[in-house]
Amino acid sequence: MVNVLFFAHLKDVVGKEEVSVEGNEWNVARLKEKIAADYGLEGLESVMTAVNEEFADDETILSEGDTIAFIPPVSGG
Amino acid sequence: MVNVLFFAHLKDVVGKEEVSVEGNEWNVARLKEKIAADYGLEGLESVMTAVNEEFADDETILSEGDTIAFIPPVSGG
Amino acid sequence: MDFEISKDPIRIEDVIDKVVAREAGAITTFIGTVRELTNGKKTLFLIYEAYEAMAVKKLEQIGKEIRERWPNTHVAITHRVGKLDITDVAVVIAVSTPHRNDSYEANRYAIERIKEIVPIWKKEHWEEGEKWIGNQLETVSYPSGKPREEDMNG
Amino acid sequence: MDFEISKDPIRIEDVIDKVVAREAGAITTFIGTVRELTNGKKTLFLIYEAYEAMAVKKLEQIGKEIRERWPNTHVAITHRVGKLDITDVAVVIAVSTPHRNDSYEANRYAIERIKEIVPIWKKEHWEEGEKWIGNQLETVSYPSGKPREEDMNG
Repeated sequence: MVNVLFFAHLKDVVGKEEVSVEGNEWNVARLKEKIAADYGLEGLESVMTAVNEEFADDETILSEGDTIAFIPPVSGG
Repeated sequence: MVNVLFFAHLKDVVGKEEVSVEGNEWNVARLKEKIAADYGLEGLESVMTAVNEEFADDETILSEGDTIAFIPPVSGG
Repeated sequence: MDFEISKDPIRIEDVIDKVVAREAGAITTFIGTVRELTNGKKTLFLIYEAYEAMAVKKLEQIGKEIRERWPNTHVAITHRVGKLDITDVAVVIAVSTPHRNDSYEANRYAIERIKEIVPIWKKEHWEEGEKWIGNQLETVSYPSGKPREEDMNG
Repeated sequence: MDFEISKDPIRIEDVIDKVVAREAGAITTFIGTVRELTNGKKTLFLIYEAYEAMAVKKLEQIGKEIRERWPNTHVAITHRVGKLDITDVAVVIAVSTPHRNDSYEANRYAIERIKEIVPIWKKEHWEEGEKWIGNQLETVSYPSGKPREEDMNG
């Protein structure tokens, strides 16, 4: 299992901050497809991803216990 | 009579902050020559001058009661 | 703790104090405040949200990038989260350097980088509604799902 | 009193408070501090002296120049005089603008202008002696006894 975090509008759409899902040995792209389908999230392919608090690309392979965060375009400052 | 103010190294050389001298209807250049001679000030021709708190050039004519300040290169900030 | 996410109002002097140094001749600060009008629309208040653990790491990374580019530099950044009213302080960036030009440049670099790589989001509330605001730099989205290498490493 | 010469230590937040505005999204501050080393020489302390009445007028002029160049800008400047030790604050410039780029640029303009036209001088004290410091911009002296027109009017 891996932990998935949602922020900003993604959190509003999903209605949760965090979910625990299957994903061990998947790549990020596959996880995105699964999450998009499960929660009706659109445009997830253009959202950045962090794995264990570092930016990661779609080919990154996930491991048991990883924390994956979807990072919509940021607007701090 | 006009009032003449000295700052920074000029004040140290002259030993005074302010003097009252003849100068009514003189121009700034003439006042500079006089002050340079009286106090042994060198390089006064390259020092800026303010008349009544505004920068003035060597041709500016002085009037009774004016305040003239010699402004060495500034170093605030 | 030179790089912080704060739920409480930011004390500007506390951030500045972190960068005071005997070799510094210049300190610049950038203070981001909540502006009332954006494109003629009246903001009532903002909500800032952060992915806190990662945001602190990314602020630290920006500090490291700055110290590499501009020698003898000290950097401290605090970003606020939660509800902010008009004129409230959202972020304070303090940079000290021996000479002033570097201080302005390094400070500006910091705010641009925050808007690129630090996972913090704001939701604007107007009288008619609310909306999460996207990347204010209006750069293109990242097709690979990841910022470009130069965005990440400066 | 947005433009001041102060004999007492400057409270940075007091200067910043003067430029807080509902239309401002960005406040930049420049804080000039006394640096220990200049060209390898160790400064013990500085004395700042001002032609106070004229210095305030010239600071006001700089504020006016900035508001003409950068619309919707607020500016406040306080310069310290007297004896200052290492890390003490000599000057605080605060500028608020709707957008951040203007805030950095207007702030930088202010410090450059201070070093050109504001009658304030510093005397450096080292272990071996003391000296009034000339124009740090190292511009040529003004042969006419007056700054060029563009220096005076921005």
